Amino acid sequence: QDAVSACLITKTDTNPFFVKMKEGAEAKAAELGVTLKSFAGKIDGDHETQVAAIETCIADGAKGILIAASDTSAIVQSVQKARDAGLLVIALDTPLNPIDAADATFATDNFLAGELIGKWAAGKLGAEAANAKIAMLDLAVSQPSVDVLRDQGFLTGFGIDVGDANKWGDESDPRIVGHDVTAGNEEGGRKAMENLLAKDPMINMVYTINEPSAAGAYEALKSIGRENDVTIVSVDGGCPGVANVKDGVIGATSQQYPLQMAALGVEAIKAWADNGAKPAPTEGKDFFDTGVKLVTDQPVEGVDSIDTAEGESLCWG
Amino acid sequence: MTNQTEADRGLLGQSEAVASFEHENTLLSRVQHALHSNPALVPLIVLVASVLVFGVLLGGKFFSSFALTLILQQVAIVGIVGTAQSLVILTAGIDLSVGAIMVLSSVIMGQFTFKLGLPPAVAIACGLVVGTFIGFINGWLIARIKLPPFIVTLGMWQIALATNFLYSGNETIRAQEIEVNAPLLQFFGQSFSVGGAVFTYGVIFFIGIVLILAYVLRHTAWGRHVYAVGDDPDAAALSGVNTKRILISVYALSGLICAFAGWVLIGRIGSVSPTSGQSANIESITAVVIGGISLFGGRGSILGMFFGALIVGVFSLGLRLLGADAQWTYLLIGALIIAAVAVDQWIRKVSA
Amino acid sequence: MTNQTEADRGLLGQSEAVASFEHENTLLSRVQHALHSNPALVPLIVLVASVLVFGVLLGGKFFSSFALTLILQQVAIVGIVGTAQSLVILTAGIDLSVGAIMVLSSVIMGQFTFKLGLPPAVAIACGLVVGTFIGFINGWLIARIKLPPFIVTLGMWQIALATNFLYSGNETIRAQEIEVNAPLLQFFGQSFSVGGAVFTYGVIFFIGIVLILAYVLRHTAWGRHVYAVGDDPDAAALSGVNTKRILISVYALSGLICAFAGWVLIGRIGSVSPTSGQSANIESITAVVIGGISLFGGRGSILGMFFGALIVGVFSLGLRLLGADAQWTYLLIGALIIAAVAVDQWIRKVSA
Amino acid sequence: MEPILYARNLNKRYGRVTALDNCDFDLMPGEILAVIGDNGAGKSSLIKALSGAIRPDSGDIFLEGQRVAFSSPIDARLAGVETVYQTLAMSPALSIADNMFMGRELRKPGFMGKVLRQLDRPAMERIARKKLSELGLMTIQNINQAVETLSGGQRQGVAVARAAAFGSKVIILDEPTAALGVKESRKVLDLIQDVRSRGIPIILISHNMPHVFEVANRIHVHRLGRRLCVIDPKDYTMSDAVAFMTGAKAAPGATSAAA
Amino acid sequence: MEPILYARNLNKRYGRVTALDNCDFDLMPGEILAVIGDNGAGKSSLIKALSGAIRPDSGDIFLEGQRVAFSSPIDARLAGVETVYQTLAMSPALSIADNMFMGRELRKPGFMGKVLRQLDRPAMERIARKKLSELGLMTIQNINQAVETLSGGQRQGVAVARAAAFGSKVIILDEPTAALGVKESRKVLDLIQDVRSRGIPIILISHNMPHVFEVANRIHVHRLGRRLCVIDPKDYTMSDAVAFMTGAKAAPGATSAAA
Ligand SMILES: Nc1ncnc2c1ncn2[C@@H]1O[C@H](COP(=O)(O)OP(=O)(O)OP(=O)(O)O)[C@@H](O)[C@H]1O
Ligand SMILES: Nc1ncnc2c1ncn2[C@@H]1O[C@H](COP(=O)(O)OP(=O)(O)OP(=O)(O)O)[C@@H](O)[C@H]1O
Ligand SMILES: O[C@@H]1[C@H](O)[C@H](O)CO[C@H]1O
Ligand SMILES: [Mg+2]
Ligand SMILES: [Mg+2]
Repeated sequence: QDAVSACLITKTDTNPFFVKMKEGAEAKAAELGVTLKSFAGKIDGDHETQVAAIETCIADGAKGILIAASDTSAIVQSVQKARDAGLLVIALDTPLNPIDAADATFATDNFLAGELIGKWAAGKLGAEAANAKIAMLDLAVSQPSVDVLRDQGFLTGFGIDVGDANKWGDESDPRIVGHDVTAGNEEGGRKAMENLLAKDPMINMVYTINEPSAAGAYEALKSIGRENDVTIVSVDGGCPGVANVKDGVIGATSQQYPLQMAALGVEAIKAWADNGAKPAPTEGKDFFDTGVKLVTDQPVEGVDSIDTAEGESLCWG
Repeated sequence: MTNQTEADRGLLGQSEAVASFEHENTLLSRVQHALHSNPALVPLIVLVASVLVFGVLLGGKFFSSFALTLILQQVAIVGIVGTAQSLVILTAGIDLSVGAIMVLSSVIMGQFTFKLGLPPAVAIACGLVVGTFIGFINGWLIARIKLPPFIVTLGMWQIALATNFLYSGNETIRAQEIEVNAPLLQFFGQSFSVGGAVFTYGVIFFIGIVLILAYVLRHTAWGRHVYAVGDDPDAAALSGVNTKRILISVYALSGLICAFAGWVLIGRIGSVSPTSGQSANIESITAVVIGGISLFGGRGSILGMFFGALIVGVFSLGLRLLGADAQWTYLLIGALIIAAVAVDQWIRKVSA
Repeated sequence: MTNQTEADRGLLGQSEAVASFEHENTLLSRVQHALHSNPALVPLIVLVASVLVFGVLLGGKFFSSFALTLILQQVAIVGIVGTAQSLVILTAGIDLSVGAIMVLSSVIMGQFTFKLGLPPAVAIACGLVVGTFIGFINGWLIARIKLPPFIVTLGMWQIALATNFLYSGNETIRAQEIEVNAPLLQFFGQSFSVGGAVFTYGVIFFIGIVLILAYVLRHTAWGRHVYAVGDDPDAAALSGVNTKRILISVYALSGLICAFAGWVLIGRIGSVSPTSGQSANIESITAVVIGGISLFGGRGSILGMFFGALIVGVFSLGLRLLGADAQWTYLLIGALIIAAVAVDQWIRKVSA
Repeated sequence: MEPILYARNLNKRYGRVTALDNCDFDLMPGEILAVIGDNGAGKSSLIKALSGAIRPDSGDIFLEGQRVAFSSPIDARLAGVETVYQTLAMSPALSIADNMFMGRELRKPGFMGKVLRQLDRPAMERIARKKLSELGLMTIQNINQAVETLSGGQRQGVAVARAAAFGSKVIILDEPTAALGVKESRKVLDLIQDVRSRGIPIILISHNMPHVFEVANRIHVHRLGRRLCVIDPKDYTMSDAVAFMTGAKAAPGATSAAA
Repeated sequence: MEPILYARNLNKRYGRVTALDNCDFDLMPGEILAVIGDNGAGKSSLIKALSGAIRPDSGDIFLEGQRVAFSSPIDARLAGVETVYQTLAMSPALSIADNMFMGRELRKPGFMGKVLRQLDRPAMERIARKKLSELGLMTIQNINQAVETLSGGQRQGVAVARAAAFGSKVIILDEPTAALGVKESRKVLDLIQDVRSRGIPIILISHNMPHVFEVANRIHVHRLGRRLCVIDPKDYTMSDAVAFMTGAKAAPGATSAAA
């Protein structure tokens, strides 16, 4: 019998999140004797490269595809082609739209991830939350779905009306000083933070799309000596991010589990190739929730969290 | 009679024969001549060589009609945009806004159909008009206000892309919906097969536009003027070319072609997605340059760009099938782009 | 005696006076002359005008020393890379690999310190050497193999970036760690303040390199040769310029400057992050073109690039402060870039 | 008789350099008017202003009694004024035939030409070859050669052939024989007289006094950006003309002899 | 006497065009050798091969008895061979002074020059102005003008001044007076004789027979890519020379008179 071959298609392979996802998949594939080929877009949002990757996998005779889609709706047709060709398609990290376009989904609930840090932030400020000055450091002007879900989740958790939940930037709450985009890296995080500080130097709460942009925002605050007056919250739970929580750079972060997503995905493809079994979703949800945990050393009443020691034992990169 | 004519008296009885030298007519010299008169031959040779190399490495997996026609499908969009880019680069310009025009046009086609409820044909026409109009603005700023093409199209890129995001609300229109309500939008995604080889209408459009533009550039006055403007704009203007009109028409046509690419894009990805096409500018320029068109204008052929786009397509698919992971693929494609052009240069040199 | 000399007899007793015309020495004509002899003045005017406009619109918020020095900090990296880009573009080339060289060098500085355990100073030196070496390869391919700069640096961009990701394993080195173990890496992030205005060493480096290169380009033979190569490479070669050596030295120097930019980058973002600098190429080219350097080579000044970079910085911050949201800012910057160059063009025209 | 083309008080400055300084100009119907003057005197600037290639800062130009303001050489061409510029104005990468017919290409007859707008290459090549042979430029081995591969003189020959083939009202030649050989120069002089005999007036800028005195009906002497005087070649010797032009002798009837 | 510079059997083809066809060449010490020939005969190709600007496909070149193979004009310049090309080879956007000193700039004395490598602009401008005045190019109003803003003749004057100022063994001039006025041409001819009297031999390509016969010691007649014959201007008339060059008369002692 031929070795089972599988494909992993991520949004990019420059984001440590996907790098770790790939490492998890490779480790599991080696363990199960599956041949894994991985593909990635050039930048977040690079949809055509993902389409080409799916076509390549079909041409290559793969048994299944694991995909973190850049455009969750647009990819559906290509996914359908793959499924028609007999491949098992599993969405990782980002559910497709509609979610049942994939055979299964192993993902973090990104809205929930945002909501957790939002609740924590509100709890941390206490009564002062009513006068908070919030900077929102988002990903990109194209507003990919993770970007919107985490941002709107945070605001919801904080107790701010989000307006249209499908986009950020249409809120009217005066506590929001502004939104700026970071490209998800340190450089962008610093510049966005500086821009918002120039607008209002008294910002005291900073939401960031991910931990690299949080680190950049911190540098901007540090350069004007306000790093101790401002709380930064973020999402991801990578090891440098958790270390930053421990060092007080980030107040709290929502941790997700990409290695687990990947490992589960590879197992599912192996099972499908061996006996045609499809994985089942989590009870009561339409996807398999790989879970999200809030990591902080300053727990807040009413919000479940783990400390950085535990966060470090679970972190991914 | 002046003394000048003293010298001129020597002219009486001069020979009226045209200069002629013996020409060796060897195979080599004929090959050399062919390479000189058809600049697109060199990228074609590089293309064939790379197909052969990957064929040997990958065997039937690569040499299947499925894989080979897949390459055509995968390069069709960049290739169509590349024809627009070629026109612009032949005038010594550059168009960074091609990808943004493409995606904005496709979003307009989709949103006008689904949000405004226009008949798909009308919505498509609107998309084409908008694309042409943006191109026209580019051309007008470049030709009339004499702004550098790089800056104008850089600015337009940002403007069109932001407009696209703002207008679409970052929403994708799903393939299923389009299929049911406005299949015309997916027209270029339809395909037919000839003995296992699958051709989409998008691919046919790509090949068609390459052939049409190759004809127009070579065999019409407009085409010669495009070359003249790129070659030396002052000389072109002095020798009677309406350089402004040519520039404006080139950019407007580029916009129109990009709008068509937007329509083809809907066919390829099924849906209307505002995040597509972000790297179309750099990829189309790459195809143009690998195809041997000079970035300084006036030299090269659109057929060369066609082969250039295919070379990149062959490398990408071949490397992916070989199982190189994404970063290694980028690294190798980087090296191969340089190598392809080096081979091109070398062939030209030995054949000079 | 030939007849030619019949005409020449008319030369006896000719006037030996040099041509002279009356010159009105009005203020206008002096301004015009100043604009002609200092091409960098025009972007300076645009810069001052935009600072004034935003100052009027925003008042103290913008005219604070905080905001104004912030702009310098925000443009320092693009500006440093822009000096490298200026050199290359003056030779009629282009360097798409600047951002990749910058980030790869910074990663090498970081990883050599933390993974290989080298002393930071040595690691930094290694980073600078690698940057220079990549630039040298670019220059060698362009000058010796005669490949187009666009293709060489496009390929090198992909190669350097992929190497960066592969080598670093996409791992960030955290600011806190660097601060404790290798503060030298963050050297350029340190700052001092002069009456409320905060200057980082990175900003000082930026201003310093601009001034040094302005001197070198204007007052040394090497600088004149850079212009000559960009102006007309054939003429330069025929008139005794070693064009190959100039090209190779320009690209190598560009690599070195980008490596320094990588060091400055560590200072700015605190950490060593392999995902930085992805848009440095397009942003640096933008600064160069807005600063009035011709993409066709041979014309423009590095001071112009300096003002060009600041113009973009002023617009970005100014618009954000005016409350434009992220997407609108993006759109407006596109429009303003075009407008800035249009104003530039207009000033040149009325002053011609 | 009215001049067919005349200009009054043309001025053109480039930064601190004055190229035209209140310059007047007259061309009579059917004449060959030579324009002579030192290097940098402003001769090329004058004919560029006349042919729409530059816009004078001030001054008026009249063609057949009508005031004209050509905004480009195309306008001038459409009005029948054909010019060979000193820089030749050719597209280096394009072929000889392409250059000769630039802006007035011939199209195939019938469907191919009218609908598909196809160029009639064979016809254009035939005509180009004929015009060049008339000039004796027989060392051109290949009519499809790119202009950049021609020798200096061959290039100039192509430019002159183009102007002579298409000019209808006025033909302006800026140093048309500068790079030409003895044989080719002779052909151009013959051609000039041939064109004049068809009734088309010619403006000839040249530094070659024997040529000028051989063909010109009148000589416009240009000095320091303006017309110093106009002389009849039958009344003055070459030596006189050069003396006026260089300021060695006072010009006859010059209103204000410049330094 | 040995020739100072000679070449044997030079060949150069461009695609289907033959520019040099087994061409021989000899330049004697201290002489002015004129090279004449039709447009496209291959004169410029010949001197480009001699000065390192193109590499011949085959054939040998000897300077002072040594075989040389210049791989670039810089090599030739270093060996003392200075050339004014027909295309002039100037950087249009740079100033007159920059162009004259391109590749051999003067540096300030002392620290500024040695360490900071600063150019001595005042000195270069002074010398440039002096050289141009010697040529009588006094209509140049501003020594810092970009070369592209000069008139055709002014540009040529700058190129000639450059070669004359720096040539030490051989000076090659490809049609140095083509665009020059009467006055300026005279100055260049004077300059050529002046240089020769300093013992430096000169190769002069020109279509102007009176000039050639005035200054040349020997005349190399070039036809169809090769040397047809070498004549002494005292033994033949201009009319003879032109007749040889154009093929109207058989050349004296020509080994194989081409068609
Ligand atoms: N574009 C320009 N910018 C600046 N100065 C210029 C420009 N064009 C011409 N000039 C100057 O104008 C003056 C006249 O130039 P023009 O070319 O008209 O002279 P000309 O009489 O044709 O000379 P020649 O016989 O050498 O061709 C010269 O001093 C020249 O330097
Ligand atoms: N780069 C080139 N490519 C192709 N053909 C060329 C090239 N350079 C010159 N030729 C051809 O070589 C031949 C000789 O040219 P060359 O310039 O040497 O002539 P020339 O004797 O200097 O003529 P002129 O008196 O007009 O300057 C011509 O037929 C020309 O078309
Ligand atoms: O969930 C992932 C990661 O968290 C990353 O930081 C951004 O892209 C998202 O899809
Ligand atoms: Mg002139
Ligand atoms: Mg020549």
